[in-house]
Amino acid sequence: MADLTVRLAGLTLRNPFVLASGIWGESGESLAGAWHAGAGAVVTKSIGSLARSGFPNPTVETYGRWGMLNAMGLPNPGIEEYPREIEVARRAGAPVIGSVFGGDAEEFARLAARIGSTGVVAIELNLSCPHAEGFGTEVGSEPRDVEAIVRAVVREVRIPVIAKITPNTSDPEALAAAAERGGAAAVSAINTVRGLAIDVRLRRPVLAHGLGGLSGPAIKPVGLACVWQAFGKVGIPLIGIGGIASAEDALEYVMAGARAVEVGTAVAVEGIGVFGRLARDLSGLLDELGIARLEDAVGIAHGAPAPPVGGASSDALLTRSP
Amino acid sequence: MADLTVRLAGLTLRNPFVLASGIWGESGESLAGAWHAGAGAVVTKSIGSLARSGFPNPTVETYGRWGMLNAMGLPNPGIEEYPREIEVARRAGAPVIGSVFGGDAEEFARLAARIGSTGVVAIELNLSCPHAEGFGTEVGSEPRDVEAIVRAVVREVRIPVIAKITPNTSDPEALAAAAERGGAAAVSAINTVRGLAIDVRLRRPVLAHGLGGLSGPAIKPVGLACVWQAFGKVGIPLIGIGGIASAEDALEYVMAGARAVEVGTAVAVEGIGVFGRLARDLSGLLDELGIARLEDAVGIAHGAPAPPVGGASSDALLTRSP
Amino acid sequence: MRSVVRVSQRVQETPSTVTLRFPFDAKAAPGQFVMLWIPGDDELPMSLSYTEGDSKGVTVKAMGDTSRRIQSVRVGDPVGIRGPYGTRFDVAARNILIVGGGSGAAVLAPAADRARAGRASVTVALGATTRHELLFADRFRAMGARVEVATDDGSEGERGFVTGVASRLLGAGAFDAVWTCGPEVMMRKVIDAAAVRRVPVACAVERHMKCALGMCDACALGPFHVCTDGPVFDAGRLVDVPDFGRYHRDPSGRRVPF
Amino acid sequence: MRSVVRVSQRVQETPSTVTLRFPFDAKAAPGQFVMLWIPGDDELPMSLSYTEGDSKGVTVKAMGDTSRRIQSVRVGDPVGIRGPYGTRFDVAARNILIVGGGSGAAVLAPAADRARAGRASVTVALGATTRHELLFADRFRAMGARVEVATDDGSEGERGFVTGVASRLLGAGAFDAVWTCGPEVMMRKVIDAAAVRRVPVACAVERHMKCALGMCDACALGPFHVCTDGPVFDAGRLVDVPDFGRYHRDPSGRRVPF
Ligand SMILES: Cc1cc2nc3c(=O)[nH]c(=O)nc-3n(C[C@H](O)[C@H](O)[C@H](O)COP(=O)(O)OP(=O)(O)OC[C@H]3O[C@@H](n4cnc5c(N)ncnc54)[C@H](O)[C@@H]3O)c2cc1C
Ligand SMILES: Cc1cc2nc3c(=O)[nH]c(=O)nc-3n(C[C@H](O)[C@H](O)[C@H](O)COP(=O)(O)OP(=O)(O)OC[C@H]3O[C@@H](n4cnc5c(N)ncnc54)[C@H](O)[C@@H]3O)c2cc1C
Ligand SMILES: Cc1cc2nc3c(=O)[nH]c(=O)nc-3n(C[C@H](O)[C@H](O)[C@H](O)COP(=O)(O)O)c2cc1C
Ligand SMILES: Cc1cc2nc3c(=O)[nH]c(=O)nc-3n(C[C@H](O)[C@H](O)[C@H](O)COP(=O)(O)O)c2cc1C
Ligand code: FES
Ligand code: FES
Repeated sequence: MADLTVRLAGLTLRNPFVLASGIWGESGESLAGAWHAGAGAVVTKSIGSLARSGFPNPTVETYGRWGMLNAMGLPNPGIEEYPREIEVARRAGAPVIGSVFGGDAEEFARLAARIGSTGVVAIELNLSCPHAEGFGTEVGSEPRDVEAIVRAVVREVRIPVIAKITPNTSDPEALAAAAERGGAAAVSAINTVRGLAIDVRLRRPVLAHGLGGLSGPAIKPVGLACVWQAFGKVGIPLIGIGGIASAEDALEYVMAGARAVEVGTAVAVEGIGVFGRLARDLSGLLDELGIARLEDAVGIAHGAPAPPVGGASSDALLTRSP
Repeated sequence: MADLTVRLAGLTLRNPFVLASGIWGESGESLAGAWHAGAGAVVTKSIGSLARSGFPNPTVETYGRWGMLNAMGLPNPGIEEYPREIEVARRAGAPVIGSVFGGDAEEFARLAARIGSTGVVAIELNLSCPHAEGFGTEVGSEPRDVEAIVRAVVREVRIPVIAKITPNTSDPEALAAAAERGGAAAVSAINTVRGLAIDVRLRRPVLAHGLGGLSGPAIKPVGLACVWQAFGKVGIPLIGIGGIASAEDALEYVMAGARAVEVGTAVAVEGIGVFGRLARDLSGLLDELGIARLEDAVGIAHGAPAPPVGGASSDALLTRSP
Repeated sequence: MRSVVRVSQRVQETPSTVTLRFPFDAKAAPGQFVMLWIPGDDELPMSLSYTEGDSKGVTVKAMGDTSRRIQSVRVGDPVGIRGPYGTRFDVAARNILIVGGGSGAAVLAPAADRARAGRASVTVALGATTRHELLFADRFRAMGARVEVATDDGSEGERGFVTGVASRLLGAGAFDAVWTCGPEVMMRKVIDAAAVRRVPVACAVERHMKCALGMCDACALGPFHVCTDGPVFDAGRLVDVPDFGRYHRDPSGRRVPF
Repeated sequence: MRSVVRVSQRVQETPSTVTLRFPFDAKAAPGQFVMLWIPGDDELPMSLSYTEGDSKGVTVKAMGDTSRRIQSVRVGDPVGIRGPYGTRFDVAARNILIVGGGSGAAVLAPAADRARAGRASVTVALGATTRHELLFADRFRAMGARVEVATDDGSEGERGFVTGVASRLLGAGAFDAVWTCGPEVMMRKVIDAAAVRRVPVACAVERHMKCALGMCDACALGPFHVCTDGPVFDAGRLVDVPDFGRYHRDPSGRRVPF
């Protein structure tokens, strides 16, 4: 049985499958449920300073099994209410990663300090939310903002800080590098891809907010590209996110350079049982591929020497040719 | 029968379905074939200064019917060989839009001047190719580059110039606005979305080039978002591209703000007959929705007044309630 | 996944309740709900009050602004719809007690329809503030169910809560199932009364919903998601959930006492 | 869409030709091809020389560097594969003349297999530079086909081109179909000879391929795409295509005379 243990940013996870932020993350009971179902760790919903109801419905649109568009609008009960949920999840034994979002570095730092005192094992910064100081662009689309926010947070807390970056950029490497300069312990990529759906019969956008974020299998190639581009450019570990629904998907991310992965939309498609299945399937897949430890596979798709083609390693195999 | 005629940038197209660049665009016979199959116009493959073989195979990866990843590497016979193909297509009666790509404004201008002399009805600038002067970023990811390139081209030619922008940006509006400032007659959006696929058994990227571009239904929401964001921010017409495989898809783009659309990957999935079918289906859909002319639908999803809910317009309908 | 349908019929059931019918050919079962989108307004979970055939229906009670606006939808108006979602009433029982309060009858009526179609015996304890608000009383009677009523003002049936009627009926009859929908405090009482007689109870629960896909956690209720694990729950799974009947969550996810 | 298979058998067919067999359970028909990916190297179109059952095969002739490297693939090595793609030989004919030059026999042999399995009569005109390069001569004989040979150096059969043999056979027999694969100049001659006797010809054509999906236009041949409209064409559709036998396109899309 292949070893799925993952070490990153000072944490040790029983497997690489982390519940992504915003999925089953509102209540402590749900976070605990994801843990019981087999997740390696759980990320909370992104929490802000004050309670927010989020955008009105419709907040989601689905595309078969391969994609989903959402504009929840970061609903959350606010940082003062939320520790109760973290406590419930922690008591169940789950390693909880606290996610926060803010409008500027100062707010991020304040939120991180508060959530950092609740027993979370790490903090993930949602640097890809559409509520910026600026003019409609995302907080996390400028490297200098990313660096400043991460730096301000790292100063406030003693636990690892994970910077979650956006794919809506021309240069994901620059965002990852900025996070590293700011002192992040890891980079997670990606958040959703900006998207829109229109109902032609109702002649209006489907989501009440208009623009939304695309998730699910449709964005797997996009997340893989971000991880691929950042790997080697930064020294800190990467967490892959986007469209993971199978063990192969996860292994693609690992081979591209991720040490762990987060799973979101697949929970809606398959149910929370997806965590147990992914861990079992990945273990089987690694056995099949002769990979003893998942960690041995991190980044191996980079500069991979050509697999044996007429090389020595296959000589041992039966050659039935005449 | 609804009127599908589209006027934009001084052109009049029999229908809004334009063959996208890079699909059936290497040979004049194929361009003619797309026209005969019912396309409203055809865009050539992006042509550069010199012949390029493109990247080695594998150059494509497919995801069921909903996505495709490619890294062709802009193969093209070079601007001196290509006019023969344009001539073949023109003789068949097709309105040909010439696509060019270059490394800087000067090269774009030179190529545009040359292709502009071959009888093309417009020029589309591929401002989203991965071969920049800079350091690996795309030529078209900086608004100031987009503006400079478009301006240089517009100075050289007398036909409409269409700027094709990338979705791999935090700010598509800024790119569209830059194209308008430069003097573009229209903006087309989007090119492919940066992506990657890894073969876990071979432990390497599938595409010989590594990174590729995602196309097909998976990116429809992304293209729609770009068109949606640019509409109203620029005064020039928009051409929607990305994942169009049905009349509803096309109408989504039109309602989001596009006056025409380009179709690429659907040709691989359905064959060239897709053009005739799309035009027929769109005509039927508009009839069903009571839209007399496609042009009446351009942008109507913006600030759409709420459809009649208990309003006067439905009073005429039979009310069977007691 | 999403359809746009035009409302084909609008029925004022009671002063505060309106049924909207529409062509919708998805397969549905009693207990299930749809997400109903009033364009330009909101999208809300609504139980299907008519689940059979191609003409489905929802029955909307005026609560806040949104439900009032839904009630003003007219015949011919387009509405968005996705679903049906969620669990269903298990209609294998032979002698069923239905306990409905307020708009609860909306989801119970199609369940009763199916039970009657399977020749089960159905008794309905129906509660409302006043006699004119008794929802689907005639529909239950027309399908051959026995109907016993409670009104807050005593204008019809017993004065008081429907839970009183339900307890009395449970004491008298030999029911093999209780189906209930209404305020959670009411349902808690029904569950307790049925527990004494070891009759299994299925309750239809409501929580704030956003995705209806078991993802966003808006509808979390203890370890469950009402959109996918419910809305119809075996009461045995609910009684140990501390929040049941005590807390729900507002749209921000904040726990709010009932 | 893409599989990774391990080569299970490697057969040196002639000094310049190697067959690779591998488990691949996709349904395939004679005439169709796969895109064969040698990891770290290239992906090339290759006709299936074995189309039946779960063990498929390709037969590769050493041309340039890539095909030489493909030949060096060993048993147990992993290769990527997608397909099969393209059109097939219509095996309804009863008396078939097969005309193969060079590696052309690779795609013709499985077609002959099917024809023989259907009890059709099969005559093969096989050409090569020299006798040791006659591909699948034994395979054709073993299936009960009549084989007539031409070699450039006269080391076996007639000295000269296979087209001579083909013309002679066409004059003598009453064929109802000709299937051919080889250099396009050769196929043009075969088509002309068959036209005189009004025998329909199916030719398997090669062009540079990239996507194999009918999209990138690399394989354009007149109004056709060899990857989807071909590789097997009814000759009647090809004769009027000016480029057939005269021009192909290099990987940049430049038209190059043969
Ligand atoms: C599974 C399910 C089935 C339902 N079936 C019916 C039915 O058949 N008939 C009926 O009249 N009502 C039904 N409801 C309730 C309905 O969805 C609304 O909650 C109700 O109409 C009040 O809406 P309002 O916004 O007008 O009220 P408000 O006064 O604005 O709010 C009253 C309550 O409605 C809640 N509410 C608002 N939006 C939502 C939402 N998206 N999801 C859930 N609750 C919300 C608020 O949180 C508040 O607690 C059902 C709810 C659920 C979860
Ligand atoms: C449908 C089809 C079926 C084929 N079946 C066979 C077969 O069964 N056996 C066999 O030996 N060969 C077959 N070929 C030819 C094969 O794909 C290669 O062209 C050949 O192996 C030469 O490869 P090379 O790169 O070593 O030669 P080079 O000397 O490098 O090139 C020789 C020729 O091969 C061409 N070539 C290189 N790459 C490709 C490519 N991606 N697509 C097409 N041609 C290419 C070059 O354009 C050049 O004209 C087939 C080709 C096609 C299109
Ligand atoms: C309904 C929903 C809510 C989300 N909420 C958050 C959030 O609060 N914070 C955050 O950082 N990401 C949020 N995300 C993004 C996910 O964490 C994840 O990055 C994205 O969905 C891609 O992963 P997936 O394809 O596995 O879903 C949300 C995604 C969805 C679908
Ligand atoms: C195989 C392939 C080749 C392409 N080549 C070009 C090109 O040369 N120039 C260009 O501007 N866009 C090119 N594109 C992008 C398409 O024109 C289009 O913008 C994109 O594929 C999205 O549309 P679709 O989803 O309909 O395919 C190419 C796309 C594909 C799939
Ligand atoms: S409504 Fe989103 S999980 Fe139930
Ligand atoms: S190989 Fe791309 S169209 Fe044929």
